[in-house]
Amino acid sequence: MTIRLNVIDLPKSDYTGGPTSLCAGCGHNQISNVVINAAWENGIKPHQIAKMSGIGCSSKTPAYFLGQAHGFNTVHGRMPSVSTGARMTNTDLKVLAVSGDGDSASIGIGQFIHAIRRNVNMVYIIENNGVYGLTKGQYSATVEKGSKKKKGLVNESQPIDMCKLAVNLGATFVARSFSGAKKQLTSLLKAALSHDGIAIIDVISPCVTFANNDESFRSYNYVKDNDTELHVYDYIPHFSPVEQVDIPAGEYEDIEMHDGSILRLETVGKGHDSSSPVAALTAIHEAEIDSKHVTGLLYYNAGQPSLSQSLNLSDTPLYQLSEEDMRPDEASLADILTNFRS
Amino acid sequence: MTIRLNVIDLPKSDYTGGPTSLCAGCGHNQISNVVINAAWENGIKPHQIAKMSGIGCSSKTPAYFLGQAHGFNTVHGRMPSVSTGARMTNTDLKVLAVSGDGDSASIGIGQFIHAIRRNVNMVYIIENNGVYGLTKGQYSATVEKGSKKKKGLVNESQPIDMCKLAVNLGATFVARSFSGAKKQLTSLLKAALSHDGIAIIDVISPCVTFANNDESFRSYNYVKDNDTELHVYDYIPHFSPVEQVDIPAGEYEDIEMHDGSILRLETVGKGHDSSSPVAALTAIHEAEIDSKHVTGLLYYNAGQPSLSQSLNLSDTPLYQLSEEDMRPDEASLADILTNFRS
Amino acid sequence: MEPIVNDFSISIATVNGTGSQSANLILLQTLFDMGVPVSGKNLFPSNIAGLPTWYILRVSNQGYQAPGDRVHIQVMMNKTTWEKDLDNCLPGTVIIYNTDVKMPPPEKEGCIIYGTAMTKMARSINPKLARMIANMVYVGVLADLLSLDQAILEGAVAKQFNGKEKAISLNLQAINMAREWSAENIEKQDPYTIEAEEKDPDNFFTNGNEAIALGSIYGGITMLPWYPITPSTSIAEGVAAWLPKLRQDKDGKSTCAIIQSEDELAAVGMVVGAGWAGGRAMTCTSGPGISLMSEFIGLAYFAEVPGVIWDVNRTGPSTGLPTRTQQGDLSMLYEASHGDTKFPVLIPGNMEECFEFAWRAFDYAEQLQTIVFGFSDLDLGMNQWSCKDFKYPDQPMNRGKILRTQEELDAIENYGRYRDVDGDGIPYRTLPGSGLAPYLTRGTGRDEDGNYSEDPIVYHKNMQRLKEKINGARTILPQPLLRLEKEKEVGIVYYGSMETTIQEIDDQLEATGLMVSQCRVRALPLSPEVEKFIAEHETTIILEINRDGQLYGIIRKEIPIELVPKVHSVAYSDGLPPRARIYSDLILETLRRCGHDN
Amino acid sequence: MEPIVNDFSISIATVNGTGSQSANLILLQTLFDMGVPVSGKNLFPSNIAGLPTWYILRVSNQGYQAPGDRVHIQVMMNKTTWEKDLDNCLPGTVIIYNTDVKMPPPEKEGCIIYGTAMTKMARSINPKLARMIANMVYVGVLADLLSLDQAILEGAVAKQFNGKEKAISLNLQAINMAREWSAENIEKQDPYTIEAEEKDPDNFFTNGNEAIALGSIYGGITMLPWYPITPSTSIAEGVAAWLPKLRQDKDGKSTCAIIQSEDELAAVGMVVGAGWAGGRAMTCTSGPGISLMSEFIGLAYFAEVPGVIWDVNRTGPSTGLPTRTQQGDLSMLYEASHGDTKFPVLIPGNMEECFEFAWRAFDYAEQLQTIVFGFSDLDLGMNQWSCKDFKYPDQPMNRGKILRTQEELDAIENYGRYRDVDGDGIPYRTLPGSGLAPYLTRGTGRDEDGNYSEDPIVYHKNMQRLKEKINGARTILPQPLLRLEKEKEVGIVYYGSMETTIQEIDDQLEATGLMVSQCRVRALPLSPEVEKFIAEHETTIILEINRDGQLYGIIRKEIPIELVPKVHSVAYSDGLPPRARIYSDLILETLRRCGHDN
Ligand SMILES: Cc1ncc(C[n+]2csc(CCOP(=O)(O)OP(=O)(O)O)c2C)c(N)n1
Ligand SMILES: Cc1ncc(C[n+]2csc(CCOP(=O)(O)OP(=O)(O)O)c2C)c(N)n1
Ligand code: SF4
Ligand code: SF4
Ligand SMILES: [Mg+2]
Ligand SMILES: [Mg+2]
Repeated sequence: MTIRLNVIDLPKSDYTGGPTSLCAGCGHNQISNVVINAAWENGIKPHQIAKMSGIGCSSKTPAYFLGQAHGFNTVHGRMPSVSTGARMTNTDLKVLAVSGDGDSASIGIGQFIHAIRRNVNMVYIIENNGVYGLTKGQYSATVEKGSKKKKGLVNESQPIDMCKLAVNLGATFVARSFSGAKKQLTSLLKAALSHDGIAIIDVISPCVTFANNDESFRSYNYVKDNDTELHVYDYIPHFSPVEQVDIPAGEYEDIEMHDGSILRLETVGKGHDSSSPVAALTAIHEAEIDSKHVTGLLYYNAGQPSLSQSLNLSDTPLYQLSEEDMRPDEASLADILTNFRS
Repeated sequence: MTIRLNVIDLPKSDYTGGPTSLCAGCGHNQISNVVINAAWENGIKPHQIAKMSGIGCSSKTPAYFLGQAHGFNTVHGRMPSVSTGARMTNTDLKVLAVSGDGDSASIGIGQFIHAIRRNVNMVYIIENNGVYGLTKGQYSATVEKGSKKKKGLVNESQPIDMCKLAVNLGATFVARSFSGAKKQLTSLLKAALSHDGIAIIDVISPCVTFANNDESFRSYNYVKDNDTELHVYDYIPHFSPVEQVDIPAGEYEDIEMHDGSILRLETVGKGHDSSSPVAALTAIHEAEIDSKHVTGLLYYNAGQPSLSQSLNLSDTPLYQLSEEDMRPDEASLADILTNFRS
Repeated sequence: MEPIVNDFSISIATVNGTGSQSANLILLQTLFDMGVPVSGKNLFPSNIAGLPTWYILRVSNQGYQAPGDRVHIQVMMNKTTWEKDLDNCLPGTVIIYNTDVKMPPPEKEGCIIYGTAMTKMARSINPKLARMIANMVYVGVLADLLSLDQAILEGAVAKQFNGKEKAISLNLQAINMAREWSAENIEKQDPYTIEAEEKDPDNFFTNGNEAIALGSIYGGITMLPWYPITPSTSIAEGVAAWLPKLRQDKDGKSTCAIIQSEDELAAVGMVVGAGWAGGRAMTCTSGPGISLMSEFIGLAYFAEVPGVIWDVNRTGPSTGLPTRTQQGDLSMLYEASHGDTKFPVLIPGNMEECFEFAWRAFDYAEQLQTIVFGFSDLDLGMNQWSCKDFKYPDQPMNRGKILRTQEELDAIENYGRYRDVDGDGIPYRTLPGSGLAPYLTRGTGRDEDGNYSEDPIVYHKNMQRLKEKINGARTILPQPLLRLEKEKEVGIVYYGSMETTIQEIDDQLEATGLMVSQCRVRALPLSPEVEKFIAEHETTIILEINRDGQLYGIIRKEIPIELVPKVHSVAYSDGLPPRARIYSDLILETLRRCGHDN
Repeated sequence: MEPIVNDFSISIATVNGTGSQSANLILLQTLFDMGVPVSGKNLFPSNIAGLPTWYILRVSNQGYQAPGDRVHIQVMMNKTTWEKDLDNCLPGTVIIYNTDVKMPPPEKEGCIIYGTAMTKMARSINPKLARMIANMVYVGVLADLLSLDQAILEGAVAKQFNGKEKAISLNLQAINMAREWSAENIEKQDPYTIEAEEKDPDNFFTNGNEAIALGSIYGGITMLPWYPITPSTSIAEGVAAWLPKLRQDKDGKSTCAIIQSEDELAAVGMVVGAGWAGGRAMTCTSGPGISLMSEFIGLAYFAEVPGVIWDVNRTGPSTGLPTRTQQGDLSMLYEASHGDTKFPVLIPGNMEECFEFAWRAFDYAEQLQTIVFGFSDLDLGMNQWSCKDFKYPDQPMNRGKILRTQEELDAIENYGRYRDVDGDGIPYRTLPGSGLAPYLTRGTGRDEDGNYSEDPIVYHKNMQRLKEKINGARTILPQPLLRLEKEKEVGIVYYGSMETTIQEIDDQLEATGLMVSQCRVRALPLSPEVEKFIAEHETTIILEINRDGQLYGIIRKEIPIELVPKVHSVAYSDGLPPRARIYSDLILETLRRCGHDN
């Protein structure tokens, strides 16, 4: 058997990570696989990547890909600042960050916004499932209005569309995809990994365990047709991940989710002008009206300086500076003191 | 001399506050006067208002208006949550909140966003000067890209347009005005005070002390033509507040600021459809391209439930509940225990 | 072979998310309903499904509730921990294992080993749900081996599945099949057995979080802003679940506002806003949340705003072991935020107190006009505990010094928002919306009338008053519970969830001839009773579940200097609920070290 | 009348934002350049312009730097504090006032009163800038009355206005006009005068924040994320100002990244990220910022990431008095965040140490792989202090146990990210991007190899190692400075900005016949030397500028039990810099109370 190698002669096995401890069927696992693929296909040296995350099921995934890369599973909602610090210190790093919708749209929305403002050099994947998976299924701020949990109140608040927000704030690369759209997601991620600046990828990634809406305009209650009574509180059924989909540009398709709800995905058309924020916002807006989710590269703005450029940082990554570069010489201090004394 | 009274027979003096301790000429002082006016003209009982603020020069202003109202000068950037707690507890209160651009666009952007999502019943005034006044003039996140301080780095980050953000998040009342536009601001504030839900008013409010840009696409350096050398670090010159302006709908005007820079203000036209988010965003967008600031009621969405409605709170304000309403009776506990024991 | 009746521990090693928790709770409930003193500890991982979890059932004639020092019956269901579970079995342990797990059958010198094809048996009942039903098989096997009462067991199943017919019958089918199979196929070689005892009809099972949720409701909570975090989440979810039944007004509208906030800063901010406006607000969180709330907590201290925060402690620091227990946040709570601060902390040690302190917390907060912490932990909060009663509040609400009318205001001579007119350090306050003596609340310096001030004397005086105010709470808050021995040689001061283990520790010490008195601290700042207790005893050990001896630190700092040489720290934490032997050994060692037994 | 030479205090009451700070600094600089021992304290309000501010100039033959116990010359410029300022004048005080202030001319029994039409005089020079220039008038009057050296005064003006001709000439014009006017019109009736002394050519003025900024740069800082907050802001602004000169590489590119972050959580997050990636990162803040950073600080403790945080303490709690000084954050820093934690805290007491500890902080942080706090305060940080030297680092950088190559990695037997291979509790680490022994850094439990673990034994062992690691710092960090008396009766332990007042306190005590030894603590955790000092003395007072005696609390908790009866707390804080008399009185009272003088 021959082993396929990528452009830098590494087998894909050099890009894998530890075994997942997420629920079987979780969308996040599909995304981990795409990360492995994209990094391998892009021929990035795995150790050149820094895997960053916050806290949540999604944020656990850096343990499951790129085992040869260092990673940092930080605190809830504050991964962007840690990524900023790491990337400015080592400008050779490729920062690949993973977050959840709880992590990024609630507690972390400030850092999300300001990372965008600064155009931090990083790929920022939001594994968006509309719930807090790890704390067992509370609504997140991206869940659609009117959603109703089996137990609990109806969500009455406006959802936050992370792509819309990113485009509005002038993010330089904004895309949306779906965990089951392996091909699309891989190519988006590959592009993002080549972008120098912030690349936001909002990935719809179903939580098969807690995202069972009873009443929602786009789902019917699968539980009714199943062994509802058997669904005891600590029994987590195994689901197969959602089938892979590949929707041609400009088309849309209905995807049946684990709970029987229907997700309508559309891919931006060939004519979509990804250099125009207005086009991006219009596409999102129109999809919203049709209860669709538009996917693909929604907005791309190449010309902006990234944060490391704005800061005009030394070509030698700061962590590699020699002591001479870091500590001005003795004469310089003497100079200063002379000045102080005069 | 006769004293003019408002509809509830109160003189305007019942709406004033303590003497200001802000710099002479500060835009924030003009806003305080508008608050006094608007509340008086609306005939609101002054004590019915709760004055809320964060930290900053702007956030000090609740001390300078409505001295008969309770107020809360909270912590930096987190006023919205305190307002939420207070308003849900006393649904008779009119919450009038004042914040700065540092307070709301940086440290407080998360609370700003989530207050909007929830449609908290409050008027939220941002006294926007592009700088951190109280800490002596660092840039805030609303300052335009390319601004350069006399001392310090060029701002390379994207500015955050608080109105754009608010419209995008579905805020139910979004307006922009200018501290010198007394008439416009008064009428906007009066409308906001009557709105049940969140009313965002972003007010351009010049900091006469620290907003002296050396190089900026829209200002020239007044200091050059003045006694630059006399501007010692702790000498704060007195400026007269910017002249009052009143720009008819659909027109624009150039306002000369204290530092000689020019601010081009436009008022939304009569034809502006304030029920359309797209119209609001387009107006902002177009003004941006022309380096103008569009003012007026940009967006208004009346139909949305406010937070206190969504929560379906008791008609009796919670702080007035009787002990019987707050503490279920003994029988109910006995019931529960019986159930537990069975 | 002499039977060992009602005095052993069962450890059940499974995988989380497989439904094993239901099986374990059925066993727990069955034993409980048979009148057998039993406790259960769930040692679960920080993920949703697929990782190792253990459940420890302790059956104890003496009423011990801690996990015992050793396991007598080990149920092995989990492939990943298979070898480790086997390693941990001491000679004499009964091993019950699932022969369908693809691992070598357990072999261990001196152990009694029973194998059952649990998955196959489950599959024969329902192939799709075999993974879940396999757990019922060990229930059935244990039912047979331990002679559990079949009728009671069936009742427990019905209770667990809350009357859902289909679930009940399916699971019972598995249990019965397994029980029969065991009876026919397993030859009992071990001495462990259960005998029913007289059941106290008042006893029931609950957990600390549920008790706190209910207590808060009976305490008149009017606002609950919260942010999910293990192990506190079920307090908020508990309140949410009870509200419709308990706290709707005659129009069907709610008398309590619940908001899932965007983070902990917003949650505590809402508490502060609500408290300021005259409401009874509470939030619940764990260590990381308290850290984030610190700035706001300082504001409430200084601006004197009432509010309640429950910290259900998990293992820190940082994210730590989020699904494990510890008493590691105590010192942080007591002195939360920057600058000089001190906060009342209520420390319940059982279910009854969780309920009681939850309602009282609002009284204390309003009375003292400050944040009052409730301090619980994962062990108390999320495990099931036997409990006798929640006592209905025996006092009307204490709303503190709120002036609601002009008359009340006028009655106070020389009123000022921050003036100490009563000499107890506690000023009067008025509420927004009232128009009564309006003032601007702030976290900056202000004088006695509430006006902005940077005057040094004003500042100093205000800070001294705040100190006195909190000091005054020493006799107001729940007083320690003392159990005194005649000897007065050694005293043990402890708190919180250690209550569940203290009896066993005491017995172990007594077995060495040592009679110790006990003092359970139930609040900070410390009651003068604690000082008295220490003074009365030759040596006092401060016993706690953390690394640094946090209460010990507080005691050493606060008790009179001359008493300090009498106190010693025993602190230990590994994330698990306390096990008696670890602590009794450490106590004995400490006593030896400080020369007590000379 | 006997002249009083070089030994008195001047208080100048003005309004902030009027330019008075320039006038005051000119006076300070003039006195300094005349070789007169002088110090200046700026007591300013928390706003930008228009509120009362006082400047205290202390001229002291003994070199005392604290504000004295009384004011000898009071300059009155501020209408709002007019009466209060007058009230505070004790008999004998010289009052210099602006007759143009619309207030009744000051009258006070026993005071010597000189009036000048300051605003009018200023207006005659430049009507537009009269408000500012009026301040120069009191400079001129004082120059005349105190016989300041004109040439030196002119030099000070030039220095203050940084060579800007127009400003220099305008202000000098005002000063000279006033000086002449005073010479002609004021008949000197008071004894106060200045005589030039030999000036030490090495002496210069600086402030703690500038010293820290420079020290950080010489310490090799590579990242400074920060959020503005008084009184720490000028550290960041200082670093930013020096970087272009000191830290550009040959291509003119920066070797340090500065980011004004969106808040303190982001600032500390960037520090953690940078430290993790192998950089030397620092942030600076004050109490509220530390509160907000707490969660992240715990992460750095547990994940063992180096970083430096300077807390320039202002008066807490909450927003407190943001422009006043205090030592109120010490205990919070030492045990920041939830769970069991402990952090090294560096506590400079003068300018030289601000510089030194700022560069050393990075060495300690990388060596110990943790957050290291620098603890300063507004007094040290923002007032001007006389200083002799910043000593260039005498040691190469200590980058700690970083493994940068495969060879280094291979050389370590049994490497694991969190394995204590050297027995000092400090493990080795590898950096992201290196591909060497990659691991996922986390704030959750992990084993010695860095793999996720919830194992109780692993957790316990790791926490014990962390404790030992920080304990090990006791002898690594700056050791206390001792000044021992022969008597060994009373010792005083103090720290930080109290250094500027201790000599005066000491002299006041000595005047009562009490000879006290001194021990200045310069770091936490405490050095064993502190214990030794306490053991050697009969009684030790812990002296600090806060309410609760925070270092006292730490000492009481940590020193051997038998020493505890020897230590007593003297803690006092009112927002102002310490004044010797307050503390010496409290010390004497405390000694009396504890029976020392029996
Ligand atoms: C400061 C803090 N607050 C709360 C938590 C508890 N917590 C853990 S994960 C999580 C939410 C995760 O949701 P999301 O980011 O959407 O990730 P998912 O699990 O859905 O992938 C929360 C609230 C925490 N770890 N830290
Ligand atoms: C937690 C915290 N961080 C920092 C500060 C210091 N601080 C006070 S005001 C302010 C900025 C105010 O700017 P803005 O909101 O724009 O108000 P302005 O003064 O410009 O009106 C800052 C950073 C603080 N008070 N609290
Ligand atoms: S709980 Fe949901 S998000 Fe978390 S691992 Fe399971 S399926 Fe995925
Ligand atoms: S500093 Fe600026 S914002 Fe603050 S009071 Fe002065 S002019 Fe207004
Ligand atoms: Mg999620
Ligand atoms: Mg501002």
